[in-house]
Amino acid sequence: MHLSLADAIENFVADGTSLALEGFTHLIPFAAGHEIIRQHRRDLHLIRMTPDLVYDQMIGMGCARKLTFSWGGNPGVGSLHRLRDAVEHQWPNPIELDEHSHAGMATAFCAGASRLPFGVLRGYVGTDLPERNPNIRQITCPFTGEPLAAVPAINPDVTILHAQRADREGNVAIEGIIGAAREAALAAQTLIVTVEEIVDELPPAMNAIVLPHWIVSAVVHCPGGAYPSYAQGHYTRDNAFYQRWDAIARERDSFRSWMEANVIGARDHRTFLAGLQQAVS
Amino acid sequence: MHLSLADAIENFVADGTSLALEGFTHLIPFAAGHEIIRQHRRDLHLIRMTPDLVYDQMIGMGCARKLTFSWGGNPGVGSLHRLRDAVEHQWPNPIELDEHSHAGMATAFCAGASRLPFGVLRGYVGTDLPERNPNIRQITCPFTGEPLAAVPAINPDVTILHAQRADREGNVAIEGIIGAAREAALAAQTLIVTVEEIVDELPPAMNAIVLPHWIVSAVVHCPGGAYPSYAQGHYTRDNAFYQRWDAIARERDSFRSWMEANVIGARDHRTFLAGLQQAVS
Amino acid sequence: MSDCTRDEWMTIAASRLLENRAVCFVGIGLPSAACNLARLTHAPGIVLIYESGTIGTRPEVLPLSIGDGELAETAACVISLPEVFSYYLQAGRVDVGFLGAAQIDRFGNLNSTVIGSYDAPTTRLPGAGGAPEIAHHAKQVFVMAKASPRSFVEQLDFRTSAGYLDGHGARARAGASGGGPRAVITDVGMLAPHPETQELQLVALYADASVDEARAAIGWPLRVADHLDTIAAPTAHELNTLRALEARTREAHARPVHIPLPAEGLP
Amino acid sequence: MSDCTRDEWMTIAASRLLENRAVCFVGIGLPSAACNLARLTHAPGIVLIYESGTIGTRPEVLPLSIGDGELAETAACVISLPEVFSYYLQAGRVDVGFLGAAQIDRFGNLNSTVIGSYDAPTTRLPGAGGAPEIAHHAKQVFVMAKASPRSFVEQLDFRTSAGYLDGHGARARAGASGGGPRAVITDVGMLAPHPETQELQLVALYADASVDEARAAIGWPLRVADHLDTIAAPTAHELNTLRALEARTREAHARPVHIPLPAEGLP
Repeated sequence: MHLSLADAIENFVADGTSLALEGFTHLIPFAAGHEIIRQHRRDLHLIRMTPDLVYDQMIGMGCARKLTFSWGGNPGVGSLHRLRDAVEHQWPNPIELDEHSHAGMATAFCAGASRLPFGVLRGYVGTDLPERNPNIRQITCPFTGEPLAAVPAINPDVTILHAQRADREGNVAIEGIIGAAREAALAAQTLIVTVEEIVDELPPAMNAIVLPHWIVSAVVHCPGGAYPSYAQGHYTRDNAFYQRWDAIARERDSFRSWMEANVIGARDHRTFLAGLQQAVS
Repeated sequence: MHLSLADAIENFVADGTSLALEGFTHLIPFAAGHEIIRQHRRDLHLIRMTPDLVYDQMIGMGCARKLTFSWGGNPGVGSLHRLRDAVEHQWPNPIELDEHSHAGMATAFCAGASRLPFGVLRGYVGTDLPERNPNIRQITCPFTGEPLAAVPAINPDVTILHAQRADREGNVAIEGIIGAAREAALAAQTLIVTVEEIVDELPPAMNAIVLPHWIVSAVVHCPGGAYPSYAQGHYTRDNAFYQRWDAIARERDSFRSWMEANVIGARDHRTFLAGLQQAVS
Repeated sequence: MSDCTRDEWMTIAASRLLENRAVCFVGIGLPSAACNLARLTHAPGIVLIYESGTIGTRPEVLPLSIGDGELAETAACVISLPEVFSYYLQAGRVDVGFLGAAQIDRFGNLNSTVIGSYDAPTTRLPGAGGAPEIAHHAKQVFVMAKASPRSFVEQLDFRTSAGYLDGHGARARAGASGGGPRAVITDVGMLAPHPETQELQLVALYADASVDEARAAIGWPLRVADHLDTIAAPTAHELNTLRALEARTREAHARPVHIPLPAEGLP
Repeated sequence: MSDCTRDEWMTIAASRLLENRAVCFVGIGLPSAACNLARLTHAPGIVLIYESGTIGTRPEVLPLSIGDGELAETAACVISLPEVFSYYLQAGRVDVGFLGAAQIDRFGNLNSTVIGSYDAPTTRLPGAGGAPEIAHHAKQVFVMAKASPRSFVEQLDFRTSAGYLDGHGARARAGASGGGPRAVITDVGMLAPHPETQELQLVALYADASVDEARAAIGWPLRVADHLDTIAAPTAHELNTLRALEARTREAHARPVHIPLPAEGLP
């Protein structure tokens, strides 16, 4: 159950895996993404509502064959240049897109968590997306005859989350903005969670968000594992880093050399963070 | 927004209303049910997964025309004798049944909260319920061709909940077993919440269950309003009362005279509780 | 331990079927006692889910209802009922479901809806509750019921939840995902499906019971398995643990409950 | 207050459209500034929802992203994204949705997906996000965008979300439940749909702008409403409140962030 990050990726993430790193702005599992890059995984089917910097890095480093997503930008800043380069110029390789709206993708994750083959929404009216994505279809209400949109369930081979806490049994507690993380977790075949802290006892939970230990395949103690995203109660989002990323990722050369120096060149996440801290001071 | 219980029922619950009093074992709004009996409402379409004693009392007192439900017993004790008498002998009046499984009814509440016309589940396989309820139909997955069950959304005219706390703005906080209360609340046209306490500020909420004030039509300060059900953190379930109810409700006469003496004869919920306490001591 | 009751022996026999770390969807009554006994004896890692949304509960005393506060207070987490049914049960995350019923037929189909006709029943029962989907999705189902010809019947008055339907693979052909009733624990012995016909047959007897006693209690011509087991007598540890649990429960339920009378001046 | 920028004036003009107690689904950037300005001036009871699931937030400073911690800490509650989209937006509980886009056409349809063809775009934009369903379900939609012939176009390269489709009631016939774009706030003035054709026309100008300036910035032959309003200049209170909010925001975002380096010995 409790593994090192390197072992968790080694054991559970193979080339070709369909893989969701979830967390909506908050608790994005950057450390896990970096370890996947270090371990040189290829042909991944990446799934994430908002690809964010972590998928920009993985796509730019050639890990991805396909992307299921609903909004691919640098939040509050602008483009994801590596995603754009892959779509516009097939660099470093072509990438297949399975493109949704947030509502459609949330519905697909819910269907996945419920192990239903599809989900239903009032959505995609008057948009061109269904023309471009055969995964968006129509269904008729058997009671009212009304047409509605249907999307197929998303069931990743592996979902990776970052969370604040796990206990020694592997129960995982998440606090703050959750996005579709619960549904992505419960929809997956295998669930890996990196956490800020391993504690003897989780805080009293009543209706808090807890993933019970028996749905978790691996827990990885990985403090700082969501940086430059954030972990509510532990550290804040490094908005300045998100802004700096725009310049780093704009050109292939600057991107590659930053990744080589900071991610590939660091043996683990602690070294990655130490390197950034040194650069700042 | 803040009303007395008598005014809330007077203003929002008319004869013929479709009405859900939700709360799964926990936080059952007994005080509201009693006030509806006192105000002599008729022809209600009662909706509740587990009718419990509160609907046994309302049905026995002739308030109901129809019942949508999924399990109609006295939990851990046995039958609801008044419900049985209505179904088996049409006393005090015939009652129409719209009968589901828990999974089906939960799905219908979710569809209602989402304002979808229907919900989908893998359910009702090999059971006789669909033969008896035209509200259970089949739908075909537009991706896999697989047949699944469909149920129409439940959207009550009025939902009534009991909760631990509301603030002065009308935000409502619920802690503990929640059942389908959130979905029943969000599916309704009008939402009334009786609460144990009105507070200046709700406890810190992050991911707790909070119904924002702008979806709440009325808040009623009604301490003890869930008794003999319970309010986590305030008082426990009176299991002995549930056991005693079996004898009280078994015969029409003993039922009527208990209701006359304790519910009709009490001008409000406080008087009802005071009467019970006097009887005990 | 020959002084135990059949109810106790039944509960203990059922508890032994539960493996450590099994995820169990628990019903009130005998199943709740059996599951908690397993947790307090050989299966400390068992995960108990009550349909009220309490996941991983460890109650000190047995709950009277499926949603007693005790269940919420001792749970790893409390989730909504739609989540329990969609994200846990329907998602195939439940290893063992427990069911009871007013009637059961030879293929383990259950009736908890009506005796008599649906429209004019002689006895209206509580109804389906979680049963149809527990029967459908749990990897295996255990049924606990006292045997009598009135409850173990040739023909159900209403089929509330599916066992093996008409047997011979009918259940799988109907698309049910779980494995169906693997054991029916009664007070005369244990029944289990025949590997091919899926008809329930007698597979084990309490040490002090006989095949004739079992046959008299079952409303269809009961077949006996080629190999008939004996259900071992309760150990002292099992029986003491169960009795202590039930004593704690009786004491807790007898404790007078405070009527939450508001202070004067409040509504 | 003639020393204000057009960005400020735009934000203030948009904030004035928001009624007290309106439930707003807020996007990042200008809409977030406009909504929070409204909350801090004439609409203290406004309810702000960000799609990250933060309901009823009251941030001290403007968030950079849609999910900054500030939003969660000041929210009435934080719910999951599926709940936001199903139980709130799709359920018709949102009064006002704000949208921006790379391209808008004369019927208020929006493109935020690609410039060029979908399969071989010259510019790949971020995509739909919440826009299609905000455009569909919000009772009314406000669009904020700087006007230029490159963004206010005759023909969208891709239709990401529906305005009035081809106008003349096409939107309602397609089954969209919300009311569509009621106002487009630009830096040259405000556009609104013609009551019958639903074509966007110029309805108001900033005091220092002209119809010619507006026409030059719009890529289709812009019609002017029969009655052309003037957008009142910012009051001192509006401008001071907005500038103080933005100053607080700049200061907060400039504050160096602590890199969460674990202690030696931790992983």
